[in-house]
Formats: sequence, structure tokens, C-alpha cells
Amino acid sequence: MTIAAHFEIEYLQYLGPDGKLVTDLPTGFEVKSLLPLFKQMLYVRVFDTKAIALQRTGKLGTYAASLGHEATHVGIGASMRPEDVFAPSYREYGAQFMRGVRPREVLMYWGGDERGNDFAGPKNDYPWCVPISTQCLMAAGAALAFKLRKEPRIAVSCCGDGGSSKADFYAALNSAGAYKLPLVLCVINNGWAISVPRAAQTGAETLAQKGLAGGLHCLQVDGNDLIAVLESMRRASERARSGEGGSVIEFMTYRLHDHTTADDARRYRGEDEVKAGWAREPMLRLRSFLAGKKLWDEAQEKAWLEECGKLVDVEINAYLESKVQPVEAMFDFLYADPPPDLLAQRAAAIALEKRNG
Amino acid sequence: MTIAAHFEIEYLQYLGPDGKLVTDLPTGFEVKSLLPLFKQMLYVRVFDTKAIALQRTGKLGTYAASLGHEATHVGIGASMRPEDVFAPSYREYGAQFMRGVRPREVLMYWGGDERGNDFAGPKNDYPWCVPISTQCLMAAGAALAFKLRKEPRIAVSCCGDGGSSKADFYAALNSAGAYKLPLVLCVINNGWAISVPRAAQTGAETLAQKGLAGGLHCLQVDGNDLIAVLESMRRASERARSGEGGSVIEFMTYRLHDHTTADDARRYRGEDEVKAGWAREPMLRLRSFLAGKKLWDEAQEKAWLEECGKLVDVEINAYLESKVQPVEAMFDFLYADPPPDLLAQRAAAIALEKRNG
Amino acid sequence: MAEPTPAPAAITLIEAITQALAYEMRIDPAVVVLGEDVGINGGVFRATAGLQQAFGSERVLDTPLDETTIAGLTVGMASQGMKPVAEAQFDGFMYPMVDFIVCHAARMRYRTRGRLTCPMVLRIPWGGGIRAPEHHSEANESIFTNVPGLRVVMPSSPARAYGLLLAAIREPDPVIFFEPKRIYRQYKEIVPDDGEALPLDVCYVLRDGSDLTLVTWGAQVKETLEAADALAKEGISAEVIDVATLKPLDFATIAESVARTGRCVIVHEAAKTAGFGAEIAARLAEESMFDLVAPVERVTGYDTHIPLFRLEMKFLPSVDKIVAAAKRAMAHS
Amino acid sequence: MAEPTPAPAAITLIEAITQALAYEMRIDPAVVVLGEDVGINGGVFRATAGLQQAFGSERVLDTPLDETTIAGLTVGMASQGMKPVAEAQFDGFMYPMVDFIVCHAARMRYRTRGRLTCPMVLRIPWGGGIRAPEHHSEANESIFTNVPGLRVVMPSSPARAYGLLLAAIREPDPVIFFEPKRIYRQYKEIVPDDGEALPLDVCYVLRDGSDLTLVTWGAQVKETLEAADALAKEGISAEVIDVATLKPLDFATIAESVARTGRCVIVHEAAKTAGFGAEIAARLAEESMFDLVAPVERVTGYDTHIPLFRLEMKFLPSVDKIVAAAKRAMAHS
Ligand SMILES: Cc1ncc(C[n+]2csc(CCOP(=O)(O)OP(=O)(O)O)c2C)c(N)n1
Ligand SMILES: Cc1ncc(C[n+]2csc(CCOP(=O)(O)OP(=O)(O)O)c2C)c(N)n1
Ligand SMILES: [Mg+2]
Ligand SMILES: [Mg+2]
Repeated sequence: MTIAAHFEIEYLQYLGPDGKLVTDLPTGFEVKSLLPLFKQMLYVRVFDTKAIALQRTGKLGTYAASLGHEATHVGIGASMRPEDVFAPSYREYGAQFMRGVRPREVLMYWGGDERGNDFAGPKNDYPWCVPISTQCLMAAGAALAFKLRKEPRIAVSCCGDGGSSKADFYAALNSAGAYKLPLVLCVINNGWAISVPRAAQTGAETLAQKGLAGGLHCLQVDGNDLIAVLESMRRASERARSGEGGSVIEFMTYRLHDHTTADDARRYRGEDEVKAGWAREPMLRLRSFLAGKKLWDEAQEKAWLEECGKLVDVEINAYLESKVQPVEAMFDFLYADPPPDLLAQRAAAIALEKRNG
Repeated sequence: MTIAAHFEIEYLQYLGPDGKLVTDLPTGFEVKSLLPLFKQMLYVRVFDTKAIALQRTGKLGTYAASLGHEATHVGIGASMRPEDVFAPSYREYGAQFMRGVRPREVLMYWGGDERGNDFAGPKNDYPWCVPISTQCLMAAGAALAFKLRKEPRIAVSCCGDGGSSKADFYAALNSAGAYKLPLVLCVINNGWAISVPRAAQTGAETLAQKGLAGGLHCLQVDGNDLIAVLESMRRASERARSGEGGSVIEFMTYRLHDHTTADDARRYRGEDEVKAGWAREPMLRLRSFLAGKKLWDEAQEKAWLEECGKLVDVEINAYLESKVQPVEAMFDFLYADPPPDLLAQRAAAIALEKRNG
Repeated sequence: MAEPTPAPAAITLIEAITQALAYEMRIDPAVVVLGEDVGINGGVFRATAGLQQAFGSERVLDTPLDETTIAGLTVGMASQGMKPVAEAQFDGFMYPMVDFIVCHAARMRYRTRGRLTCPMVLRIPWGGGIRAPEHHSEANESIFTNVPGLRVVMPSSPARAYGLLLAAIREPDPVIFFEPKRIYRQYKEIVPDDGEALPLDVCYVLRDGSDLTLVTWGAQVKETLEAADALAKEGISAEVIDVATLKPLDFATIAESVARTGRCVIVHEAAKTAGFGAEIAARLAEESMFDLVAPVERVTGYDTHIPLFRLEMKFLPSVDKIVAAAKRAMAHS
Repeated sequence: MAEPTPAPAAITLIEAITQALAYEMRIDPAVVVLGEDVGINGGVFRATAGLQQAFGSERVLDTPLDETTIAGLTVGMASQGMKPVAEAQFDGFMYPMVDFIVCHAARMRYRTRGRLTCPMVLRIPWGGGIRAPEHHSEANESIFTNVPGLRVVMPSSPARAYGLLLAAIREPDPVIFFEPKRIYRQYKEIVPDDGEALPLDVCYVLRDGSDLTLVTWGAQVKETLEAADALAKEGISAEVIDVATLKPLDFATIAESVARTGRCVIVHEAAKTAGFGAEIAARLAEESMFDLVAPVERVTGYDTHIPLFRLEMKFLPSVDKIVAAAKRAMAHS
């Protein structure tokens, strides 16, 4: 039997669900560096909880929570440089906050206001992306721009397990391979695409191996283990920065919440599964690990959570107090140079608005 | 290092370019069964030559030759059952002739007449497909229909090396894996997609490994070796028929002709490469192998080529003598139940035609 | 089928969709439903609620998350003798389906001279006004109306949803079936589950009138009827036509009405320029010019994207805007 | 740039495209060209002939064979400060690009309130009449004309091809640039390589006339001008307008002409129903009704697919058909 090619998909995990190391830490890894990231994870969870509450009380539109994904999101954010470009799907707040997106912007966006996408922080990052996985291919285009201009920047994009079925995801990995792009494709496998389980998406044993279709570097990672997330992202970004090309990383995590606030997951999944998800969630193990290292305790947690609450409330208030854009906002920013017919419609809309009081 | 998954891509070759076996024949393989297929390959080559000549003399539109692909095409055709469904790209005449498509239909199609797609033979086969690789996904749909109806049929589809970059190809393999479809995806890697070489399409070492992205069975095959083609198709169809799901087979061959008669390959590829292609082409080795087995000789070849010439000429004449469809043909077969406005346009077109004589 | 029909209850438009799907799946084993989350979840709008439970997962298929896949599989199945009813989860997600619809569904019969056909339905929850996120509120029917070989349908009541969907599934050619999601649950009416299809090639006159003709489709039927009420209070008699079957267009019904009223206001949610309203106005300019006493008016979405939901209602045609246009038309005589 | 300009030679429309691409690549390093076979092969129509040789393979990129990829990479590059000019090899292959064009290119500026933009050009060889295979002859401009945020352009002469393509590349918003392939090599004219762009928002009056207005675009400009000649011989004075920039539409120029002539015949290659001609007719019905002495006429492709090439010329508008429509219009006064 002649073998034309041969592949292995590595799996990375350091911290088990019980908060114990299952293997040695990556060389040179500083345990202390986990602390600010753990705090960031807690912050995101506070934000999530409050955003859900806002939606439930009618003060926010449909909202996609990131509950359970915090290690993956924060780990991705922590591994990026400011000049890199991030192309998120719609729930990677942890990564975005680390890049300078403000919680009030998240709320504006889900609150039905385009200004949420006008990030004060990362000016070149892509906004939330509703058409699944199209962000991955835009990120490939961004990476191509960096490569052509010989800039030392990389593009990082996230999609879900469902998103890894999308033609655009395949197009992204195909072009990353064809052009050896500085691109990291993060497949955040949380087990579900709304009601469709991971197993129904594909016959592939891992989602990581999809990268083989484009000749990319592939890794499967425990996405609830912040250390593994950091290490996988370090490897992939180093490859990207050094011209070795793109990666597909599958982060195994779990969606603890409904798909969005518009969804009711009880229709399609059992409680046992969710329970098991809570046992493997990322905060638990990291908290216990840091506590073991005497880097964190209950009092610290209580104080920090309180502070988080205050910080988030400031953001919520900024959102709640924001005025709705004037009617002409829907005409503005359509063209740099708006055509006369459009300006006439704009004027008519303003006039109508005035007439209606 | 933990390994999440592990893969090997097998390469199949029996008959080397020199016509010598490089390994044992597949168990139970009957050498004699190659003879009619070799004759079929010769027939296709005669057809190709005459079709190109027709185009050069202005009697045919753009034509895509199959020169060099004969072993792959005929091997695929030979492996299918009449009730299976074939979804070709636009040059797999060898496979189609074996399924009952008539050369006159090929000519009608490239001669600008829709009736070429109304095959007398395989009533459920798909017509030639211009939008690259969309046929692969339609074939997946056909395979899904067979599976849902519990029919013992399989779908076979072909695309090129270029076609394996297309989102539709990925969608086809993704759904084949997700639904375990009785589908065989044949990637005919002839080295070029018009002027774009295989290396520019993807970073993957083999095109076969793209199947891993969907959890499919993958094989790379010497597509100029009819025996290897037959064996690979036997394995893949058996898997498909027995419910084991889909395959991606990469057939390594070479496009000896220009992309189509509208192309001039000298603009982008060297003569040396083409020369090397002629040394590896499928007829050469098979002829020498069969001659060695005393199954074929020069006299037989001469007689058969003469017969082929006559057979093809009958087809060419049928095409050349075919009347152009009447003007109303462009309105017919648009809807089963054509709307009145369309019928009015049809009547007007007929009237105009009459007026113009 | 032999069972006695239960006394019909009033149902919403979305329930009428479910009822039609269930009816046709019962009588025709070739009908299968596919899409994202259409299975155990019953669709994000509950259009397929209960169908997988009733007909099994070989009749109601969750697909991988890829609209290209849904469209391609649908065309493949349809061309091999099945009658797939596919769902695009939202209007904004159907663009990757355009290639298969235009290049294959719409041409399969034509290019094979009738050897292969494509009896499929693509259901698309359509339009704005439900405070949904970006890409969930598009009025993109015009993308299909220039494509020969398609039928484009949009019901605006439970009864028409039921009858038109049955007709669409039975139709031997591909049908794009837009469902105005804003009125999915607007009101209920009694829709007997009698399997009676409605014609796919007529406009529905919802209200008779003599002074002007209001032509619309989809969710805007609501505002248009309300505008007719408001106009009636001012002594203006407006005829209201629900186009319902956009392609092929039953222009005769519109022309006949305008011949009587002499005025026409076209109302639609999509952006004005090159929206489907243009075709109706064009037909009037060609065939009814001498009947018109007033210029045609279009009350439509503005030529911009429907904004996120804080502003979306200001984008949509409103009763106010329709009434104003009608009065402008009435100023001519 | 400091070199003396060589004496300009007469060039074809396709050569004017190449000339514009080369000019802009010389003066703007952000401009890159990408597509299938655009590199060493110079494109299947030779539009990019010599560009990779002149500017290198980092400015002229062959892409993998996937139109979704081309569109997505283009939007990605454009939103990160480049000015990509992408090519769809033929009109019939651009459908997989629709998603990125509609959902991202057309909305990037809008949805981010100007933070990210999408200055890109998509070049599409367009239309029938060259005896090409299936899917190589589509007139599908209407798929984009209802989409806010886009510009849609179609030149019909070497000079306009040059000037409009320069303008399109410099435009800060996405431009869909249709190239009528039937007239790629129809005739030559002198087009100085002076980098002068043409406006993207005006219709071009190609011939003055007083009896009726013929409005058209793309390859049909040829037949329309010939029809005007034929009409002139019969004493009918036809004004001919090349729309050239379909979206945004310069309706004022058309309205002004029709105000003088009172008659309008719209000529286009796409199927009639909901083709872009409908929008022009609709505007006339709204804004020029009292100027019109005759019903508007549309001379278009039939409401069917353009047939394979044995019959394709019978599908397309012809001088005959245009003259006949003009005479019908002249019968009214
Ligand atoms: C093109 C497209 N199709 C459908 C949807 C509707 N939709 C939104 S999220 C979602 C599931 C996504 O699942 P996954 O990719 O696993 O990401 P997750 O939400 O689990 O993070 C679907 C189907 C969409 N947004 N875009
Ligand atoms: C969607 C689409 N894009 C572009 C083309 C134009 N085109 C026709 S054949 C071809 C190259 C195909 O190469 P490959 O898939 O390797 O097949 P081969 O012709 O070599 O057999 C291209 C780009 C097309 N037919 N369809
Ligand atoms: Mg998921
Ligand atoms: Mg090839």
C-alpha cells in the first residue's frame, strides 16, 4: 500500500475540569499571567448576565450570550496584538473587550443601533457578523492585504461548529492555504448550532481536520482550559507571523445558555447535558487552579465581582441614555457621495418627521 | 502529545507509464475486461479529434476536449450501473458514452442547441454543467434522494483540480459526510484550471485529502492507469452502495489539449511539460500492456480506428443535418404551464419570424 | 385521509403554513422539508413545528449550516423526482442560494428540453418590522423577479398562505415563497384544512373601490387596507389589490382596476429603485397610460438599507405615507 | 508619469479597460487586480493582458477557482485599505458573489457608520451575442439595481470604458462594472491615456433628436444608434441616451429629453419583466406622465433565458424591433 500523505491532529489540554494540570505547563508559561485574564472572564460573565436581564426586561433586542465560552474568547483576545485584525462572529465579547470594544457598543448593537459597530477601540476590526462565517473569508482578505503590503499583522476570525459547515469557511481555509495567509481560523465548537448538534453538521471526527483540506496547521483544543487556548493561539499566531501560513483551531467548549435570548434550548436538548456542561465550564477549573496557587480567593472574587457590576452598570447607563439616531441617520453613511435622489428622500423623511412632531 | 485523529491517504497505481505492472493486480481482476474499455478510449479520442476539427472549421462552437483523460473517464463510466446518476462537468465524454449519451448530443450541445442535453440514453443523468462544481452538490442532492427513498443507487460526480476549490465542492463533501450519502466525488486533477496550475489552487498536498474535511473516504489514484481507476471506483461504489458513505477520489492525469478550443495554452505553459504529459498518457501504457498479453495488435488498432471514424462520422452528420429549433423553442420548456404574457411574447416572436421570412 | 376533518379553528398565517406543509406531506410522499433547525426545533419561527415528530427525520431534515448546501441539495432532490420544500431561515441568508436558483432551478427544464425538472419550493421568511438583528429584515423579492423560469409568491393572510403554499408545492416548477414574517401572528382566521390550493397566477382584490387603486403585497397589505379605511373616511374610495403572485404577474387584474379608477399607488417595503413596484408602474406606463388621470405613485422603503430596529419603522411604508400619496393622486382628475 | 505620453492610438473597448487598469495601478499602489486567469494569461478576454508582467504577481493575483472566494477576499482587502479590482470571468459566474456584494460590500460603510468602507470594483463581462456556451451570455444587471449602497455602471464605448473604469476605481464605494463583451472589439477610437475619469452619475446623450427618446445601455447602444439612423431616413428624429451609470440613475437627463420628445422607447438585453428598464419606465410614469404623448415602450430580451447560440440573436433586441417600437410610439401624437 502506497501512502500519498499522512496527518495527525494534536489535542491540547493542560488544565482538567477539576482544576488540576493534566500535563506540564508550556515552557516559560507564567502562571501569574492568568490572573488578569481570569478577571476578564469574570467581567464578561457579569456583563452577559446583565445583558440577558436587560433583554428580559425589554430594554435590549435579541442578545447572544457568551456563557461558557469565556476561556476561549478571552484567550483569543489575549493572544492578539492591537494592530492585528479581529473578525468575530457575534458572541466573542471576551476577545473584543480586550481589544478595546466597549460594552456600551455591544449593547447599542443588540439594541438596534448601528453606532454599536463604530468601535471606539480597534478601528480596523470587523463588526459583529450575522451571515455565518462570512467574517472568516473577509479575514482572509484582510490577511491577504497584510501579506501583499508586507505588514507584520495577522487576522484572527471566529466561527462556530455550525459555521464550520459554511461554504465561506471552506473558502477562507482554501485561500489561506493557497496564499499562505497570516490567518488564524478559530472554530468554537460549543456543541450546538441553535438546535442542530455538532454530529449533524459533518461526518468529520474533528472540526480541526477541516484545515487539512487547505493544507493548514490544525489543532484541537480544550476551549474551557485557558492555558490550552493561550498555547494554541501562541503557536498559530507565531506561524502566521513568521510566514508559515494559516491555522484552523477547534476549541471544544459548551454553550451553557440558549442560542440567543430568542431561543428556548429546552425544546431540543436535555438537562443532563447542560449539567455536564456546567461541570466542565472554564471558570470553575481556573478558579480552583488559581486558588491552589494562592493567587485568588473568595474575598477577591467578591470584591472584583462587585467592581465588575459597577463598571458594567456605567456602560449600561450610557447605552440606556443614548438618544435614538435622527431619521436622517438611515441615509447617512450609505455613500461617501450620496446621489441627489437619495438626498431628496432624506429631505422628505426629515420633513415627514418634523410634520409628525 | 495527545493525538485527536490520524489519517492516511492511499495512492493507487497498477500500470506504470511503461505499460508494466508496478504491483499485483487487484484480486479477481480480469485482464480481458480491459479490452472493450481500451476500445472505448480509442473511440473517444477519435471523437475528440474530429470535434476539434469541426470547431476549427467553424462548424461547432467552443469545445472542451478530453484528450489525456480517457482512462479516468472510461473507468468511471465502466464502474457505474445504468440506474445510478452521473453528474459530469463538461468533458467526461468517455463516461457519458458508456452510459448511453450519443456523440451527436455532445455536438448539439457545443453547437449551441439545448436538445443536446435531452439525452436519449441516461434519462436521469445531469447535463453538462458550466458553473464549476455545482454538479457535485446536485449529485449530493440526488444521492440524498436515493437514500431517503431507500433506492440502491449511487451518484457519481466529476470536477477538476480547479473545481475542487469551489465552495460547492466543499458543500458537496460536507453534506456527503453529514448524511452518509452514496456519493462518489471524482476530482480529475489534470494539472491546470485554464491557466492556473494546481499549486495555485490550494496549499493541500493532495486534493484527495479534502475529503477528510467531511469525514469521507479518500483516495489518490493514477488517473492514466485504467486499472487503478477501475479499482478505486469499485471500492468507492461498494462503500456507497453498502451504506458506508461517500468518497473523494483524486485522479492524477494531465490535460494534453488547450483548456478548450477558445484557449491557447502556449501562453502559460511550457512545451516540456506537455511532452512529459504525452509520455504518461493513458493509451500508451494500456496498449503496450494489452499487446504484451496478446490481446491487441497494430492491425486490430487500425481496423478499430477506421470503424471509430465511421461511427463518429455518422454522428457528426446527424448533428450537421439537424435543423435549428424554431424560434418558439426559446419559450418552450420554460414552464410546464406557461403564463399568458409569455405566450403572447411567443406569438409575437413567431409573427416577427414569419414577417422576416 | 379517511378520518373525519376536525372542526376548523382560527389560525395564524404561520400556522396556516404548517397546516399546508402537513397536508401535503400526508398526501404526497415525495414532499420533504429541509432547512436549518426545521427538525425537532420546528424552525425558528415554528413553521415546521411538529412535522418531524409526525413524519420522521427522513421527511423533515435538518441541514448543515450552509445555504449553498440547502439550495444545491434541494435542486438535486427535485431533479430526481422529489418535491423538496426548503427553508431559508431569514431573508438575509438566502443570497448564497441565488446561484442554484438562477443557474439550475430556473433552467433545469429549459436546458434539458423537459427531461429534468425542478419542482421545489423555497420558503423565505421575509421583511422587517420585528425588531430583529441585522440581515433579518430584508425585502429582497426583486432579486428573483427578473429571472425567467421562476414563480415568486407572497401571501398576506392565513387563507392565502395555506392555499398558495399548497399550490406552490404542487407546481411542477420552482417557486420562491416569501412569507411576511411581521404578520406571521398578526391575526387568526378559519382556514379549513381541505387541501384546496389557490391559483398561482392571479392578484387578489381585497377591497373594491372606484377612485384609486392601491397595489401592494406582503406585510404592507395591513397598512394599505388601513389607509383605504382612512381614505374612505374622507370620502375617497380605494380599491386594494394584493399582488400575492408577483411572478408571473397577473397584470390584467391591475389594469382592469386602473381602467376604472384612473389612479394607482403602489406600496412596497423594498427600496424604491428597481423594486418590483417598478415593473407594475412600467406596465401601467406601457399599457394603461391613457387610463391614468394621475401620475403613478410608489410608496416604498427608501433607497437605503433597512436600518437596525431603533429606526426601522421609519423606513417602512406607513398608513400616513400611503394616504398622502393617495391624496396627491386624487389632486389630479 | 514623468515620461512623455506616446501619441495615442485607436483602441478597442477591451483595450481601454486594460489601459485604465494600467493607469490606475501606476498611480495608486493600493490598486490590485484579482480573478481567475487574470495573471500570466491576461484574462480570458485579455482585459488584464500584460499587467502581471508589468506590475508583478503581488498586484495581479490569480485566485483559486471560486467566486465566493474572489468576492470575500475583495471585500476583506477593500475594508483594510486596498482598492481591489476583481473580475468575474463571465456574467453567469457572478451569482456566488451576490452574498458578499449585498451583505458586506454594500453595507460596510453604512453598518459601521463610516468606520470601515469598501472601495472595490467588480468587473463583469456581460451579455450575449458572442456564440458562447451556456451561462456566458447573461444580462443580469437587475440583480444589483435594487441594492442600496452600490453603484452599477456599464460603458458602451472605448472612451467611456476608460473614463468610467478610472472613476469606478477611484470611487470610495463599491462599483459593479458591467462590460458588454459583444462590443469588446467592435470598433476602435482614440482614447488618450490621460487619467481623466468620467462622472459616475450622468447619462450620456449620444445623439440629439426631437421626436422620440431612445434609452439604452451596453451592447444595445449599437442597435439603438442604427435604429436612430434608420428612423432618420424615414424623417423621424430620435434622441439616443446611453444610461451608462444605471445606479444611481441620472433620471433628470432622461426626463429632460422626454419632456421635449414626448415619447420614450427603452431598449435592453435582459428579460423584460423587472429588468432595469422597468425602473426608467416607472420614473416616467411618476414624473413625466404629462409630458408623454405616447405610451412608453420597452424593447427587451424576452421573458425567457437567452437560448444557446443557435437562437440567441433572435432573443436579443434588434434594429427591426426598435424601429417597430419607435413607429408605434410615433403613431400617437
Ligand atoms: C447565513 C446564515 N444562516 C443562518 C443564520 C441563522 N443562525 C444564526 S446563529 C446560527 C447557528 C450558529 O451556530 P454555530 O456556528 O455553531 O455558532 P454558535 O451560535 O453556536 O456560537 C444560525 C443558524 C445566520 N445568522 N446566517
Ligand atoms: C463558476 C465558474 N467560474 C468560472 C468558470 C470558467 N471556467 C470554465 S472551466 C474553468 C477551469 C476549470 O478547471 P478545472 O476545474 O481544473 O477543470 P478542467 O477544465 O481542467 O477539466 C474555468 C475557470 C466557470 N465555468 N464556472
Ligand atoms: Mg455552535
Ligand atoms: Mg483541471
